[in-house]
Amino acid sequence: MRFPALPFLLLGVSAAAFAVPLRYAEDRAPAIANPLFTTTMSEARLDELVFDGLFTDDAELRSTPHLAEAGALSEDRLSMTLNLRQGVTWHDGRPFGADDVVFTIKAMQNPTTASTESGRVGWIKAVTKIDDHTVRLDFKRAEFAPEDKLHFKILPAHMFTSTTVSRSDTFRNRPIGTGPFQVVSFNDDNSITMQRNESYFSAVKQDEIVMREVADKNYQAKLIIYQSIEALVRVLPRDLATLQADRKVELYPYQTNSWWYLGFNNTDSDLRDPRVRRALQEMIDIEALLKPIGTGDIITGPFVPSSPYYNHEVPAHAVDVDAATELLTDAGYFYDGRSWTKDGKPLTLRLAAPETLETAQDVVINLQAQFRRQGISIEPEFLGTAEWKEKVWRDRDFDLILSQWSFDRSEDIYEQFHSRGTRNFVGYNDREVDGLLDSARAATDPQEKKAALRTAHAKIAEDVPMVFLWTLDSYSAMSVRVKQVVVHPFYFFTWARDWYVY
Amino acid sequence: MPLRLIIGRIAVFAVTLLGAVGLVLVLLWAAPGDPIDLLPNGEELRPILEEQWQLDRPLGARFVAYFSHLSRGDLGTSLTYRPGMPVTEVILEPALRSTGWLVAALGVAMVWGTALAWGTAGRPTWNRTFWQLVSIAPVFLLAHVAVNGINEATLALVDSGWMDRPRWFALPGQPHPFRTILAIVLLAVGSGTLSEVRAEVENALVKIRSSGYVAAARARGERVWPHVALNLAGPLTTIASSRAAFFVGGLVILEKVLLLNGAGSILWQAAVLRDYPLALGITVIFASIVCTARLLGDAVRIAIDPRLRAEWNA
Amino acid sequence: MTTRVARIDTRWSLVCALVASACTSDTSSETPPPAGPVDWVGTVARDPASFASLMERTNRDGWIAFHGNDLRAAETAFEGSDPTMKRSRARVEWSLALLYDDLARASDYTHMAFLSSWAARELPTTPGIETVAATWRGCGGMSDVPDADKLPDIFRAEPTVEAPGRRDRHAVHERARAGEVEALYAVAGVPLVVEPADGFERKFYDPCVYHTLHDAWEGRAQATASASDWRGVARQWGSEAGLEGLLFAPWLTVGDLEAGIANEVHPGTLGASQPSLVQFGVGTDMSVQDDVEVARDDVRALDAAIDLRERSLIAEAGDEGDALLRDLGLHARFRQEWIVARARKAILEGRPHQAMAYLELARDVSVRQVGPSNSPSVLALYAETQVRLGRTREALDVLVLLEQTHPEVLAFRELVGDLAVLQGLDRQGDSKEN
Amino acid sequence: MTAPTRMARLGATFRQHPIALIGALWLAIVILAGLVAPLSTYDPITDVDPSRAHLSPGPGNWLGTDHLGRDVFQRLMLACQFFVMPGLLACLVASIVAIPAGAIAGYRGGWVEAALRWMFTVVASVPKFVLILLVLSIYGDRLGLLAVATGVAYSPTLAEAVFARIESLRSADYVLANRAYGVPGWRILWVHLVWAACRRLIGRQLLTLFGFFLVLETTLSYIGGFGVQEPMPSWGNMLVFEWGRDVWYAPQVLAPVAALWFTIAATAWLAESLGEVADG
Repeated sequence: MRFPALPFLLLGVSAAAFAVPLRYAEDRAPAIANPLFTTTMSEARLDELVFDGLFTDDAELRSTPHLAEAGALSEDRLSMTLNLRQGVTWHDGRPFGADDVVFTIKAMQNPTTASTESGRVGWIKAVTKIDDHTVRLDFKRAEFAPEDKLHFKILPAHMFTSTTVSRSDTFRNRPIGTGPFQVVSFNDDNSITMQRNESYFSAVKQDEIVMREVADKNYQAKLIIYQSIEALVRVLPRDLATLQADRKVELYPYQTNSWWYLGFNNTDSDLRDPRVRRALQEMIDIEALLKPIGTGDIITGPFVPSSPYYNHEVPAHAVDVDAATELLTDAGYFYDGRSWTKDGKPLTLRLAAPETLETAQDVVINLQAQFRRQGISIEPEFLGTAEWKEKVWRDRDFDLILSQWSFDRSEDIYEQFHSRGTRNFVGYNDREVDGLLDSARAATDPQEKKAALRTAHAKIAEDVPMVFLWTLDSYSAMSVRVKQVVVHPFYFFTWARDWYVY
Repeated sequence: MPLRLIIGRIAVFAVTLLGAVGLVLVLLWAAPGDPIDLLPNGEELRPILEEQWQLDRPLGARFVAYFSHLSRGDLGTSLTYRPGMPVTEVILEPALRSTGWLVAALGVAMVWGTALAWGTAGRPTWNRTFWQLVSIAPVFLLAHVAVNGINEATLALVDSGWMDRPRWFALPGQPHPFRTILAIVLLAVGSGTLSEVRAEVENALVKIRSSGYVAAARARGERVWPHVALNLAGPLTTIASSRAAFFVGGLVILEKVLLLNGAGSILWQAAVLRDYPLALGITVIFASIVCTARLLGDAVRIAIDPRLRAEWNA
Repeated sequence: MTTRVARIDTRWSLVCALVASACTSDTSSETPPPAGPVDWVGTVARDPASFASLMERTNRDGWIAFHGNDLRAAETAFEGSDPTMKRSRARVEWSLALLYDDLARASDYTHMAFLSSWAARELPTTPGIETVAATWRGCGGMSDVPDADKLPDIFRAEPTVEAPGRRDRHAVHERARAGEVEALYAVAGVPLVVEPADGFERKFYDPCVYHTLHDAWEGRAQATASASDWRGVARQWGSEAGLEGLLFAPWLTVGDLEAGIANEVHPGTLGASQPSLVQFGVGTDMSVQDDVEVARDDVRALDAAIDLRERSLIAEAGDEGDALLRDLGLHARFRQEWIVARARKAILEGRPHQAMAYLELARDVSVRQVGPSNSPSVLALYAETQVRLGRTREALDVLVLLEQTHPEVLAFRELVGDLAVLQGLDRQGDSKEN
Repeated sequence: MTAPTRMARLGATFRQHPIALIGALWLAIVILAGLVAPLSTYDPITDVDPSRAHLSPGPGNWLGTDHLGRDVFQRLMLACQFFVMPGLLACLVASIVAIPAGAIAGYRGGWVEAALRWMFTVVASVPKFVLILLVLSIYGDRLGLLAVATGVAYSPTLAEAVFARIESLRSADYVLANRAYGVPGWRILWVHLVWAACRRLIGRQLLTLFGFFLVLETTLSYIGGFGVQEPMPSWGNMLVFEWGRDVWYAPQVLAPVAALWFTIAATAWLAESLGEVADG
């Protein structure tokens, strides 16, 4: 049924009033706008504006129909028939249909594409198109509420030749989605201009959104106070007090359950030996690392302290040089007065850190000093986003990595620590933890899942596949001129269609 | 009008440009390891590169192949900066912008230098030492001090309520004509340019003012400055054309520091990402700018200088 | 030499004039707010002596603790039978009662949500859960839960197996209700039922801790004020009380207190619609739309007026008053107390989005625990609105902060944790880098 | 009156230009610091101590410490080694390449001059900074390579200067006289022409090259990606590191700016003073 023209007319008139663009600042511009290869939070936020999922979160964070109008779960809960919304078009005007859903799921599952999001469709056995607006999904296991798992973004099939999509496909800079905003241009000064999608199936108030990369961190707080930008996604810890005192800016919690870690390459380097890893952990003074960069909590495992899965019994470790010396000597290293050497070769470790991680440089310099004093030399290397995806995600070409993981409210560490996890860069492989993670995923009793993951926390902390560092306080700042702002705890822009700058 | 001299000049231009491109290609050919290994996604791009650069064929053949492409205006495709996009499409518009800024900066340097020199020709004054001290600073240091000085001053003014926030606030973040003008002025002043231009103009002025025909003009009671200005044009063009190469170097730095989207900042990105076709393309364009500046310099000098024109007509 | 010094002086005075004119120029354009009835912020600023005398008459450490939101320490400090001391102690006991009333309401809502979604997932019931449900029903937990009738039948029956600890836990509750609260605080963090399951242990916590604590503290407040209901307690801070009835309170003046006593239904919303705020540009009646922007406009209007008033008060007050105004952050404290009252009213009238908007602006995020700029009620109410809005996991971020100074919150935090896990059982987690 | 000794002539230069004296002294200090630096016990990598962050200048650290607790004065002195030694290498490379080429082109003339000058113009037509950036990108980012590349990129300027001077003196009478006496060509060229006439000119050019290399190294380190990377100190990366973490007038922030500005000014003054005496 054609959408009545009248509301659009009214909307058009009222939209004129909000011609002011909503300029939001990121620390670093997203490199790839292709949901198949989304790896960073800034890319996830951009996808939220430009693409849609079959289901999405409503104001009370419950799954609600979006591109799929209704989902009928079969009797044996092993398959589901989805009726897709009618009259939806892509940004280039082409109609949205079942082919797009089928293409997206197949592309994510295609091993040669090696999509970083393949983990999110691992539970779908098969996807078949019934007709232009109906799709049937078959599951590997009985699913209680599959719509909770159908929030991944749908791509336009007509923009790709096959389900084998290359990472450097030009789609990365000219994304076509069905979302509330369409990308107008990837500008040269690392900013991205987005206009409202006029044919979106629900009202979009804001006319234009611009993503700016804030190059100058020193003035980041002042920029939003003086309205050079309307929104700052991640406020630097040192600017929290300034922004809170200002009446023209309001702060919203945006923790995203993120924690920093120093990952060891557990497979093919000196760090294969757990004694060496444990020795390195004993050498690091985490408080001294955290002090220059901000306020936060030191952690002992793969969860943030507020998480129900955090095991508070695991003791935070203190610097213990003697233990480190003993461990390294056991592992066959010899200290020659200046550095630890093994069969003549001094222990030198290559540390990869992402350029995009704010204040990573301070931590790396600090860490390098601590290790150098203990006789281990570190060669740091700051990698751009594209290089990071190659070296760390694909080739695992590093000894140490310093990075930060952010989790949504499920805090699902399966991908990071299960031997079959797609994000297990460090190459951690422990049968017992695999069992715990599998039982946590299959758990039907919340306390069972809590107990399993708390045990996993303790076991992982003991194996030291990585040194768990800290979680920082993280808030986003919004100018008072942006109205109706409700921030999604992970994807930030889920309800951005209701926001408008006045 | 003897065609010989004009063709001579154009021949020199062409041969020099040819030499520059050859130099750059030799650089790539003589690289110890295989440059493709240095690329992060080297394996993936090897087929494209093999075909495009004929890496396996000898230098001469590669030279001819690159030149045949160049003559057709095809500089190859970008590898890592904008993968798959033809180089010409990536750099055409930014190169025009950069050339515009370059010419503007040259103009500012010439006018400012002449103005400073005009007043104090020959006499050592504090003014000269001051400008020498300011101008001596390298371009990036001037930009660092200027940008942060302006930001801090604006911040103080806006904080104290004397003025409200200018649109360009927080250089270099927000794009605004003011940021471009600042870059042009810094390029005209920095790395000793302004004081050197002033020194050269002063030497020329001293020579002209003490020359015979100016004394004669003064004797006839005519106004002196038209003569001086006319005679100054020759040396000015020499100074300008000799400085072009130096300005391009400064421009690359300023575009990177002040986030201007010209060919210079793309060259820097291409160098960091090891996007060789793009870097080569931009280098060729910059070399042609320098050679054109030199050609124009010669042409203008010949046209203005009566003696040379006479020799030309003979 | 003198000429140079003279010149410096003239220049300095010129700068002063410029600065002064720059300051006053923008205030003179708006008329200074009318000097309304005497409010406690104005009183302390204009007449620091009254503040000092209150300190001597009662107990300085008590007020310092009360300002720092360390309510238990303040309550013990204000011991004694002097009327002013008793009125001060009643203030503290009142705040404690309100805090545990918030926690009780939040805990009840969470229990209802937990038991409903447990049943919705057709999970087998265990003796532990049945004990918790029965205990919860026992202490009137379902009274303030709106859709209490929809509690699944499986949780209406008495537990088949009698949990061992339940009986002596009941005794502790009785003693606490009689006034001896220490025992209950000690046992609040101990699980009510620990039930072994295959490979792990189920722990369920006492659902009635906060109800009892609320009753205990309300009883004490009424005993101290020798009144029979909350209005009686509040009335004694009215005209016959001095500064102790108003200091650090959500109501600005005695008039506002009396208006609140007359109009408000719940003690926690005293001050939400106080008349003297009209001059601040904030209406007395709250909007009925559950809309975030409305709440924010309210707070922004108050902020604008507070900034204006702070400047004029600083100009008026002497050095000592000025120091008190700034060091104790009196305006900020009043702002927070008032927003808490409004947020509580929004929750009670079923407008969680509005409440969340209020509370987001009440919190001081640069301080990471309860203190002068973060009252425990702000964090408790914020957690409650998060749970009501389905942001169960995010509520834990706030409860962890509250628990640093209030260990008894552990029971509620574990319950919210269980609910978050239960709601997320079917979800597939997403994780991204930095 | 006997010909004034070389020291006397040098004294005259400095009396005429007092600033040049200051410049020379400062340059001497910087070069000394650069040469001595590798021997110093200060290890920039292990000097991090966050508990001593933001100390104001005091006995322990003359210019205070940055926000990671590293001593700013020590790092400032250590940074000299990253442009002094490579700078001198660049001067050496430029001298080896440019002086013979310029001299021979100037002296021999004919097709040799045309060929050599064509090469100078070709290299000069690719802007120095662009050429160096390309070399770093293709061959890898090492300081030694940067020095050699700078030397080669700068040689056309030096060669052109030497060529112009020698070509103008090619037919001077004392040269013809020497030739008439049967003095061998190479001796005339090297002793009479290059050493006698051009040594001050070459000195001035090499000083300018040294200043150019300092600018180049600090620019690359300032922008990052190439040049000296943290935690090794360079006047360029020290500028960026502390900016914004301290008030702009703090010594930790201003020290690298002042050091860089003054050193470049020193090279310029010295070069200028050398120039005037010879040409005057």
